[in-house]
Amino acid sequence: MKKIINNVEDIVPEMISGLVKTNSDLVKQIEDTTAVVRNDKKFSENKQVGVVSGGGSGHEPLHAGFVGDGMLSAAVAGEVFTSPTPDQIYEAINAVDQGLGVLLIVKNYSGDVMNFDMAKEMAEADDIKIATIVVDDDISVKNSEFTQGKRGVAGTALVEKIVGAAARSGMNLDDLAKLGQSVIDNTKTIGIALHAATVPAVGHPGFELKDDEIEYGIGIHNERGYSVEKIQHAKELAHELIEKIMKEFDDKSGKFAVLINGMGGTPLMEQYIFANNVLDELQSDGIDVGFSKVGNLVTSLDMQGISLTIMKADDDWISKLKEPVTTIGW
Amino acid sequence: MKKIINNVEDIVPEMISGLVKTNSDLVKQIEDTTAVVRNDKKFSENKQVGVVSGGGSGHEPLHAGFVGDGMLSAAVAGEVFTSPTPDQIYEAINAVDQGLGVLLIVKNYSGDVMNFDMAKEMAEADDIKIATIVVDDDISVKNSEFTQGKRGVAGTALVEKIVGAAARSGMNLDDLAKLGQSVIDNTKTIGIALHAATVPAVGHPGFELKDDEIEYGIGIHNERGYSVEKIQHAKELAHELIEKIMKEFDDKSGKFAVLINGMGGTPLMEQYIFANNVLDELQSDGIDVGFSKVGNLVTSLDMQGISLTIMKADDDWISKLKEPVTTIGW
Amino acid sequence: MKLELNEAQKWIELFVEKLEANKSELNELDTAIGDGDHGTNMDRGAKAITESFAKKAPENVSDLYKATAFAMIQKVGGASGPLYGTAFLDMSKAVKSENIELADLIQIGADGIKRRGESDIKMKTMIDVWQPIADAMKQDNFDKSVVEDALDSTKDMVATKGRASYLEEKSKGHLDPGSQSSAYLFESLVDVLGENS
Amino acid sequence: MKLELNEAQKWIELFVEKLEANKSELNELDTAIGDGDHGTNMDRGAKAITESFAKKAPENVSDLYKATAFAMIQKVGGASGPLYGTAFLDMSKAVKSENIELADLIQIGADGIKRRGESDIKMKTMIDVWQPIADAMKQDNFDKSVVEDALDSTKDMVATKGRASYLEEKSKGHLDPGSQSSAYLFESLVDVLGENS
Ligand SMILES: Nc1ncnc2c1ncn2[C@@H]1O[C@H](COP(=O)(O)OP(=O)(O)O)[C@@H](O)[C@H]1O
Ligand SMILES: Nc1ncnc2c1ncn2[C@@H]1O[C@H](COP(=O)(O)OP(=O)(O)O)[C@@H](O)[C@H]1O
Ligand SMILES: [Mg+2]
Ligand SMILES: [Mg+2]
Ligand SMILES: [Mg+2]
Ligand SMILES: [Mg+2]
Repeated sequence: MKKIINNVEDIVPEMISGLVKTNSDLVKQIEDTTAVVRNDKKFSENKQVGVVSGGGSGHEPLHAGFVGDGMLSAAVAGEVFTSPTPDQIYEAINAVDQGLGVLLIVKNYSGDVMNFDMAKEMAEADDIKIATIVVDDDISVKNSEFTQGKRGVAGTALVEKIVGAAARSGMNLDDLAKLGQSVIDNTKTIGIALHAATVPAVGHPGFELKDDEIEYGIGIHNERGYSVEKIQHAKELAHELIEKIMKEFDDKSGKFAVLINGMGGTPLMEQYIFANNVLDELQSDGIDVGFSKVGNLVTSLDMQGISLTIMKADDDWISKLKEPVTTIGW
Repeated sequence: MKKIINNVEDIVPEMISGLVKTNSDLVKQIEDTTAVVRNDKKFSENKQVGVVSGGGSGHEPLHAGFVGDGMLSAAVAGEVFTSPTPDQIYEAINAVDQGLGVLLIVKNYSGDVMNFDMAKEMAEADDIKIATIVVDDDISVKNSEFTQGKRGVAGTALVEKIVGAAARSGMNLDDLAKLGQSVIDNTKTIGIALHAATVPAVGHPGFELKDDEIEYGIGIHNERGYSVEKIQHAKELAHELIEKIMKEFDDKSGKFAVLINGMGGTPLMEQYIFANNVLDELQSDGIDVGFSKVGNLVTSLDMQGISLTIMKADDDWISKLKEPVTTIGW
Repeated sequence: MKLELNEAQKWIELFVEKLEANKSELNELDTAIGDGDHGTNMDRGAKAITESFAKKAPENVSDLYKATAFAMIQKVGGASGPLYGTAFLDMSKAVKSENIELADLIQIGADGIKRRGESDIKMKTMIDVWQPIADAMKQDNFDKSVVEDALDSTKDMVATKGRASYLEEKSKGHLDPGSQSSAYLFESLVDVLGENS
Repeated sequence: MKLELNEAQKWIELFVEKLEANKSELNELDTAIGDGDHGTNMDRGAKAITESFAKKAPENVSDLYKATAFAMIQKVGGASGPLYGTAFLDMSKAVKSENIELADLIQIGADGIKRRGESDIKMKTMIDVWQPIADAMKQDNFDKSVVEDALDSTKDMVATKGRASYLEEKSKGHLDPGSQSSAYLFESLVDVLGENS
């Protein structure tokens, strides 16, 4: 393993420290935590429902890179691929509550769900109103009562953008949670990997793929996918993912939003080529794409790969996705 | 080689097409070229000196990702690691000239210098006023009359930002060229690689490094550096690069700007850890950092590595670096 | 059967030792069917327990379990932090009643995990170690072979909770990492009880 | 000595063939001391030449060189595009004068490269093939061994122009890729002249 790091145990605090030092006009660190909170002037001037997210590290710019006016109020970073602890989440909730309550955006992993739940119990004991939405956009995993359910992956960035815009515009906590849930229900993602991520504490890639193989349906923590196949042209990859995702939507009329997300080790060049194929195919299928975005938003350390997210969105959501926002990573 | 592409020959047009489709509010493609030009409303409303850059592809978001109000007016994309041709550059010049002349920002490679020069001759034949600045910030290469001179690398992004801001504010062509040259003279970069880039048409990495080795002083086209060493902690890497760069500045008083740049395959996590070490060391050396930025700005395909750019900057340059700008990649 | 303070402390300290010694082993198990961090997570918890005991020696068994729970909750994160944390927090509360048997205490811990994780036996989680051991203790036939069997039983299960559940059928053939760390916990308990018998 | 239109066209067509056949060879040479694209660049130029000739057959030698130059300038990019382009553009202009000798024409091409590249012999560039060949032609002893020797001479040079110059001393021991493509150009010329003699 070759990585630009110091001691493995110091990765997260050093990363957060670097992020805060280079963006002190936007965010500040909450003392004794690896959580960051908005530091812009508008934050204290305009009261709104707080929006807090977080999770294991290794997915940067998610979540700390999405803190700012119009998106998240605070973000809590756990260890690499490990949910943050309840006390840190509790501190973040306290730092952003302005009396109107706090919405927690949680990705659907047992660790995150349990830790955010414990933090919620702690905050409620302080009479802070809390609502939670759980993002589970990864359709490569079956949703059944007998499993953990679907995972939360790249669609999380879109959820945070829409909910963040609504919170800025003054929406109350209950409506915000309803909006968030509705966005989640309409957001579907599948990812592929060319090369697995190397967790620093483990020191080698989470799984091995041959020189001509890719894996379909991987998660953002090296979770294996649904099949390993020979790599194909970007055009065929786009076709495979679009087909799988569009099957999930009964109603293909109206507007859609599209996110082409790099996994951390894949250059923009490949992401744009893939985006070109995706948008061409959607157009020829008569799908109306009202918003599209390309970039490394929800990564998996140094994983090489890409994910495609498609959201059925109304005009209001599209305009919320397009609203200008001042964050590090959107 | 595993890449998300179609035919190798179609990489650049498909990439530009994907970039334009997903950012049509910002940029449009110049017909029959792989050059993009501003497409925002302000472009036609506010007259200014045109600022055109370009070069080989594989360094995204440079240059097309920096087209927008306050930065570049147009960008020309050549084949991977290959200067664009004069006719494409000439088209870009034509698309942005508003009668006040056009500044060309060229990275110092023989190909780029020659092709931009031929384009300049073509445009001058049309009575368009042209000035050229050549970026050569890579101090890992000796500057001597007997070589090609230093290379243009990550500092190019800072040059484009400052010059772009000045052009927006109405500076004339001659002053803009002088400003640009002065910025270049005060900008120094060194890069390191953990893993070389794979040029798609070649199919394997440009050079091999052992599992515990890094190379100091590499360029952004797999140009070899000045030494291969065992990888060290981020803190020591930061120290080595800072020492080499700060030696180049006689006057260490006043403000400095810092860019920590990822090479394409290195995740943000590592970039922030490195940034943390860089800013700590500069602070303890008493260097006043007025602006800092972290991210993949000037990449080298899938290269794993990082570069450090330090610029001696006055207050005006710092504020130009901080000016908000609407581009894909800044 | 009940544990005195020094026995209970010995138990947790042995657990801490085993976690530290087997950090990479746990990471490897978690790499196969999870995300590769269970060893790192538990090691962080182990160090936090040691630190907590050093800072303030627990004054009674309830205190000791509470300190263990807090170390887990505040330093581990992931799934295992709240799960072990809830188990020990519930045990800390229950042990305040003078008369509770060790077997019942372990059952209370297991119930805490089930509540927090919304899970039960046969889901290929640490419950598949906690529950059989609580059962065996109630029958008074608790020894290392019980721990081993419980752990081994997770190998052929298909996971339906936790990260391994994403693998569905493919989760078969691997030990559950959380069950392995729980096995260390209960092997440590056998060691403490063995010394006494 | 002068080339008729059909001879000159044969020359460029042979060059095109060699470029296409040796694309990866040129890329490999450029990977060692450059950026790995010289074969791809020249192949793009080769295809553009073929296309241009197919679209509109050159009517005279000047036309042919001009079409070659434009294909190179418009499709190659990099360093080699403007260099070959300038050489052939200058040759296209010079050949309009009835009396120019082939040797002088090649010298004009070499001078164009020097002007555009601000370079000269012994800098480990394609000039180290063009100049010795112009010299040999003037002496009337031009054959394949001259081409081979010129190309080989670049191996031990230290580059002072082009990308290879960044390697300084380490550029030694490798053939210059642009010299290899120029060698294909002049081998093709020997083939055309040989057929005639
Ligand atoms: N819902 C649950 N109920 C009970 N145990 C669970 C549950 N989810 C996970 N576990 C246990 O936690 C272990 C994984 O812990 P760890 O790797 O530290 O957390 P994470 O999965 O967040 O990375 C699993 O091996 C399993 O034993
Ligand atoms: N200044 C120069 N003068 C003459 N020839 C040069 C000069 N710079 C480069 N070359 C030639 O160009 C060749 C490289 O061409 P190519 O790889 O296509 O372009 P690039 O270096 O832009 O990738 C070199 O091998 C050398 O022969
Ligand atoms: Mg984890
Ligand atoms: Mg090149
Ligand atoms: Mg785990
Ligand atoms: Mg080259």
